[in-house]
Amino acid sequence: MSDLLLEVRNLETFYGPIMAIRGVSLEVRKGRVVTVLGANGAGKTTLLKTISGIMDPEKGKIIFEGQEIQGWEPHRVVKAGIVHVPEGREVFPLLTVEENLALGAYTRSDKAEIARDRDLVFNYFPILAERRKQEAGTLSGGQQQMLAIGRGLMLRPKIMLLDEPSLGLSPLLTQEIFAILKRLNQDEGVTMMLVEQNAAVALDLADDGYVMELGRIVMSGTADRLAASEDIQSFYLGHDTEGARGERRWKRKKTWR
Amino acid sequence: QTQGVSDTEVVLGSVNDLSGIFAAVGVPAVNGANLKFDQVNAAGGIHGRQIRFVVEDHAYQLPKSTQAYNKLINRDQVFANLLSLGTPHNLAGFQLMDPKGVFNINPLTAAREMLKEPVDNKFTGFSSYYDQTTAGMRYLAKEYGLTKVCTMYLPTDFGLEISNATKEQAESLGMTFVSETTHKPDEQEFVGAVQKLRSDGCEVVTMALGVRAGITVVGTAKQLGWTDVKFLATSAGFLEAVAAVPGGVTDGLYAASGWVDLQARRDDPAPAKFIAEYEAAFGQPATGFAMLGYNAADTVVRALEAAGPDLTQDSFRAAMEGLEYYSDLLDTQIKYSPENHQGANDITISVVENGLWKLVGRE
Amino acid sequence: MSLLELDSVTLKFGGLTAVNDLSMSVEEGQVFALVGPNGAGKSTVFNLISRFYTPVTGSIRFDGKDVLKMAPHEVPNLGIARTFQNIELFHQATVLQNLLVGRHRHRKTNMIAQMLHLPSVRAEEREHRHAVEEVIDFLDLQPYRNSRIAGLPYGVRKVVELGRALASKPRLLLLDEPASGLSVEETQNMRWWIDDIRRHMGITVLMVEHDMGLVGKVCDRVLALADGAKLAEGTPAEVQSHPKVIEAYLGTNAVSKGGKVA
Amino acid sequence: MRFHFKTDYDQDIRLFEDGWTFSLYAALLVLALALPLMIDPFFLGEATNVLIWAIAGLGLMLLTGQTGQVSLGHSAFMALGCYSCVLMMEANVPFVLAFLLAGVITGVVGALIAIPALKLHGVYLAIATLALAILADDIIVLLKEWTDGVNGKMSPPIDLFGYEISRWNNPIEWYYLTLAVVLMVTLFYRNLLRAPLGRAFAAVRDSEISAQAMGVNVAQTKTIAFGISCAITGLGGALMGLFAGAFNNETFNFLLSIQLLMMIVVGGLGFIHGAFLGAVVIAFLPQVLSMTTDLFGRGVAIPGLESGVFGVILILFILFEPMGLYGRWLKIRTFLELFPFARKDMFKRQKSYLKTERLR
Amino acid sequence: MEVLQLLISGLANGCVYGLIALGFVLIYKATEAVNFAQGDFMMLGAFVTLGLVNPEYAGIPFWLALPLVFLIMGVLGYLLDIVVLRAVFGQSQVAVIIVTIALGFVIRFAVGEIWGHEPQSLRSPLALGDVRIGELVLGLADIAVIIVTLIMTFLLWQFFQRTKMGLAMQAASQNQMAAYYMGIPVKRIQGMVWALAGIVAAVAGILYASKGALDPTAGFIGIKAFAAAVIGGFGSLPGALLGGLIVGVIEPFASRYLPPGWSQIAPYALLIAVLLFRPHGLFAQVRAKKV
Ligand SMILES: Nc1ncnc2c1ncn2[C@@H]1O[C@H](COP(=O)(O)OP(=O)(O)OP(=O)(O)O)[C@@H](O)[C@H]1O
Ligand SMILES: Nc1ncnc2c1ncn2[C@@H]1O[C@H](COP(=O)(O)OP(=O)(O)OP(=O)(O)O)[C@@H](O)[C@H]1O
Ligand SMILES: [Mg+2]
Ligand SMILES: [Mg+2]
Repeated sequence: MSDLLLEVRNLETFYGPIMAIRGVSLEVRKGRVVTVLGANGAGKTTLLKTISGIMDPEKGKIIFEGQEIQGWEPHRVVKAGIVHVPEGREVFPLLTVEENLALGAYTRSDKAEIARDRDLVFNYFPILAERRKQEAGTLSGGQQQMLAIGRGLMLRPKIMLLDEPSLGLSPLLTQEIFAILKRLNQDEGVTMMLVEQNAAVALDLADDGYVMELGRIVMSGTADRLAASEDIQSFYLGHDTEGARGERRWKRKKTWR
Repeated sequence: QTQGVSDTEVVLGSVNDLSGIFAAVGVPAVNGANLKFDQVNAAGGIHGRQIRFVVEDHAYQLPKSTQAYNKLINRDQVFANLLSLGTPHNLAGFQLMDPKGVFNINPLTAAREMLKEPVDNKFTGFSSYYDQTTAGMRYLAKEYGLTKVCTMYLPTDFGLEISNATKEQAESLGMTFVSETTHKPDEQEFVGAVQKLRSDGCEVVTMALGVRAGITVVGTAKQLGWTDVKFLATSAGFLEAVAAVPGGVTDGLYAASGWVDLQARRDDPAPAKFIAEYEAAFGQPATGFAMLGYNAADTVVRALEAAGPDLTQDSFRAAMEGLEYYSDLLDTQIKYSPENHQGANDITISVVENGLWKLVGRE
Repeated sequence: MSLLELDSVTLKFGGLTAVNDLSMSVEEGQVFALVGPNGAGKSTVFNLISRFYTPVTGSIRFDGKDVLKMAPHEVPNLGIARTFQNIELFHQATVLQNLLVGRHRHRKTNMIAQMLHLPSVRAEEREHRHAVEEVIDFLDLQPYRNSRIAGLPYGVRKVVELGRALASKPRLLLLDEPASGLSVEETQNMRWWIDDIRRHMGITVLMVEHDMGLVGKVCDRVLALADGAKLAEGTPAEVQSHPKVIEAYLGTNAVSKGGKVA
Repeated sequence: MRFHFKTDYDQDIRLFEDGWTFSLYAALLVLALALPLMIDPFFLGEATNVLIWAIAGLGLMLLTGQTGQVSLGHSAFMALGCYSCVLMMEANVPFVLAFLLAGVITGVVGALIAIPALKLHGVYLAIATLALAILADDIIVLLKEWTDGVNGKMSPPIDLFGYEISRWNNPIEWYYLTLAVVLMVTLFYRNLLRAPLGRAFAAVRDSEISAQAMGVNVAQTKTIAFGISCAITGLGGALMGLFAGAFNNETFNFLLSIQLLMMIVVGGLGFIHGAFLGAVVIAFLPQVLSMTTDLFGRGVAIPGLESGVFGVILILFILFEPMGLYGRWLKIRTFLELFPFARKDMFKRQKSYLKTERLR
Repeated sequence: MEVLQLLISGLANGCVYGLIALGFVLIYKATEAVNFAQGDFMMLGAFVTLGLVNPEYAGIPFWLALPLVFLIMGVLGYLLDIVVLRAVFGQSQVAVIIVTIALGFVIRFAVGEIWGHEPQSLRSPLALGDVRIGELVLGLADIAVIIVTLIMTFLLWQFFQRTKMGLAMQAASQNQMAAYYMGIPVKRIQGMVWALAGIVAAVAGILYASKGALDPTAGFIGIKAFAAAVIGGFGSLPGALLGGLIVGVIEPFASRYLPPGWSQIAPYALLIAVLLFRPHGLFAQVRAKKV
């Protein structure tokens, strides 16, 4: 497969003695959007952090454009074209909005292009333009999330790893964000790996999907297939909240365990 | 069995500052002593005994020094300590040494308490800071008829000795005490202090400062054009490096001390020999304190020899108290007696001229 | 008398009016939601109640007492506990220790007794522990009891924060986006928890939440905020169908984790 | 490997987790009690010195390890404890009373100083307290009526209920006296940690904002922490001065504060054990170094060698294990407990990252 | 006139503090670490210069030696980062504090070994000669200190304010992880800033040594420079300069007008007073956290 952009093979990552990723393998093809679903503590964040070099894997390979990148310093990974929009915003709190965005373009040097991209971000999120001189640490939670996403866009990546981009965003903005992601994917061909608790929107946007549980991949397939699965419907889409589970408080057993 | 003495060995100790603010004093002194002991040991020792010289570093900190004394006296079982540095440090050490009768010889402090009771086991090498300062003031008063005296000092035991001498002796010398300033070891700016002393009309300024600070003070006074004043240092500031500051910055600085400067006599035979030996052994130029260290070791060696093969505390004391000789290295007469445990009583007055200390008076 | 009353409260950051002449009241036993676009001033309202900020004008009363007269650390003593939007736990401590800090306002012994570990201290410790274990059971936190916060996933931390607030047995619970970062399943749990907190524990809840599915299910009353001012107030259904709210906040195609909303 | 099946809340509240731990510490105590029988007076003096350092270190540990405030001014409080204790003893206050009062006085003064210092964080607090330590030196000189300034004081012999204890005549009694103080302080420390106040300390360390939101009076908690910390350190200072035999303004130089901080970090920040392990290193290392140089024959005394080597060793300690000796020990213990299931690189540090501390 | 003389001398004095403080702030601004060895760095820089310039050692002409000194100190700073500080990357700041304090010990020892413990004088062209304006006197070195400090502060300030690298350094200090996410080579940048701090220390050392004698304990003035940096608001470059000037000016005035015993207290008393009213210094870099 020539259009394979990112491949993870048998990855294992530890926090000291705790094994958080237990042999994960997955593939992301060029131009596709892949979503990773999973409950709390399944290891989604750890997986993304390992790919972007923030954490060191103990075993396994990460292959990006034919190159093995596991264990690289994170800045090299970024240079190679992988950008990670982290969970929990992680903006530079004492720098202004503008400076935060400027840092997004740290690896680039084409001034005109950078300015164009910054205007694009301001166009997506007008509130950021309004607050361009405000220290990022004093923005509201949602505003910081917009800044984190905007900053990621400024890097002009080949692939974006998005960890819960809709976290703390209003319903309106969530829709807008996903519309933007869709546009980026379709018009600019940016590949994406998306971790999202809002599975409905995520599956709507994604082409392929993986489901993680306790550090392992337990299910994979095209987004449509996953969306049709009964387990996914009841655990990630909540379709049976009103129906099957209804006012029942106990949970149905997951069949993939 | 005498502590620290065996048939083949006699153990001597020193609690010194090898890394603290007085390392510039302690290090050469220890080196000098080592030089002498090495020579003696190489020549077969004294009465068949090799000298083992154990040096502990207290970095000028009191708790460390008690720790060091504890080690030397209770573990290494030294016979005597020599060249131990620092007044309070020595005083604390007396508590351990006195009960055991361990000797304290030529401590590197010119404080008068070094001969406090019980005086049996204590010997000092040269005049106290107090006497040096007094002598220096007397010289300047007599020579130039100066009367207004001031002092600059660090608030340490050393500083206090000198400032007390200045204050207490001024009147008896026909002078008046006018003003004082105090300083910290890390101070580097003295314009304010110099201005103050100048406006108070000081004619003689006694100094009890760190070496670096002393140089800066004299330089600052020159820079500000204050020339009608004499600065007076003691043996603590009586260093070649002070005289050798380029540009004649320290020209005209006086120092009262217990010996005659080494470099100024570097062509005389005894100093020349010492300078050569020291540089060969340590690769560094010999200094006045190296000479003091060597001399102290020499004193001890002479006493050990005189005490004879049967070395006990009593025989050693008797030997020390009978010691009398002229030290051509120091250019001073050294004489101990049962009544006098201070070896050299000479006080020399020197002044910096052309980068060297020149001897101008002697008491 | 309402449990919590804000009366024409205004707060400015430099030139920016974060809360603009806002009045609202929360009745005892209600679950009250504050919604609104990002940057509307919702968290700021919470921070005002916690006394981290002092309003330029207006008054805040809790159970008739003037909150503005209190220092920040005295507010919990009134019976107000809160969680934070971005999670502010004691990250070097374990879950158990975090929850025990929640009991701080119920301490009875003094420093000397604690140093000597008098029997009264031990009795008190048992009592705290008992209360905390109840919370742990309620929130299913048993597996994490002795884990350090630093090693917990985001979702669990959210629950621990709720637990810490609950451990203090408050009368009013302020929840800043309790369901953000939670999966559908966990959001459902959150719904039941909030229900129980209100029904069985008798605690009034004021929460900020963007998941309109959750808001619709657990809240009695919703206030929509925009630019620091009140946009609409009423039942969830009323607010959700308010045209201005749809325009500024919900959008036309609102989705919640549990599926489509409108 | 031991498993803990807990059936009672008291199991978490008790001093010792289980019988095994209890017997371990009991054995340690017996060893400590029997120590004078086993070693000569010189080493016993060194052991006493270690314990004194440990007391002072426990004081700073409470502040830095538990509450997260870095103080470089604790030498000033050691001085205060020492001078006040000795002055009271000279005024014929019985030793036990003078000693305890010295702790109380230091604690109260510490708490008073803490009130303005509370607004400071991190570097600012460290430097302000460092200034305090430097000032203490000058203040002792200025108060020479009481302190005898630079000449310093000789420590009076300790009169314990009519029984005289002097450092050189009865080192064994001195050792037991110090051991008793150590046990008392350690017990108080442990008790605090398992009580609401100890948790409040940790809360203030980790997040002032949410501590406040839980009803912790941050200012008061910090004041108390500072006060208790100073009191303990003051006791350590009193013992250090009495033990040294003589002390003056330079005894409690600011370098002492720095050594104290190094000690608790090398030992393991935040652990009681850390204070003891650190004390062993700080008090013994110089001795070990000077003994090793003695071993290699006298040779030429290398000036400053000791502090130079000391610096290198400290650096190696930190590089080898930033969590301190106790942190390392915990890992070794876990490894042994899990044996043979432990993985070799189980304790390989996962990459870690810092965030700014400029946000409060 | 006297007052004016005190003021001007104090300013020159303060600039030395300012220069060392600049080194502190530089490292803090880019890594949030506090380098307790900066004073000893300065002392080392001065001795390296002395070793190259003085006739009893290498005897290289002063102006030729300068670039060499900067190179040596820069490389030393960089090596230090690679060998020592990277091993504690991401660890608590206290670890860095201890490491740098210990490093100070080592530097003092090494310098004492190489150049001895006695005070020496640098043969610097700046050391000789005074400038007189009316009754006012200033050493050449004083003037050089003032000019160089102003230029350095301005350049560094501009560097952090205007350049991409400066911005990246600030970012790296605020959130190392996020800086990596932006593709900033955080560790390499920290190495560069340590190298830069080495060079700044060398400049400070040369100027310090031109003003007077030098010995291995000279690094202790780092403590006063620390006070200066804190007064200015640790982390602010203009603040470091201002703090240095304040401490520098207060000293001569205190020793001129305060009674003996009290004058030396002045800088530290001033520090405590400033912190009482502005807990985070004059140009505070600390913010309340928004929750
Ligand atoms: N710093 C850490 N130390 C130890 N264990 C950790 C650490 N961080 C995470 N873990 C463990 O790793 C596992 C995976 O965590 P991760 O944060 O990747 O989950 P997640 O899928 O992103 O969850 P969430 O949806 O809540 O964000 C969890 O079980 C957690 O306990
Ligand atoms: N300390 C501050 N300084 C300046 N502006 C601030 C500060 N705190 C908040 N703001 C501004 O006040 C406004 C309200 O912020 P707030 O955090 O209350 O929003 P919010 O409603 O909670 O939004 P979100 O849903 O995104 O969390 C925002 O525009 C924010 O940028
Ligand atoms: Mg996650
Ligand atoms: Mg908010």
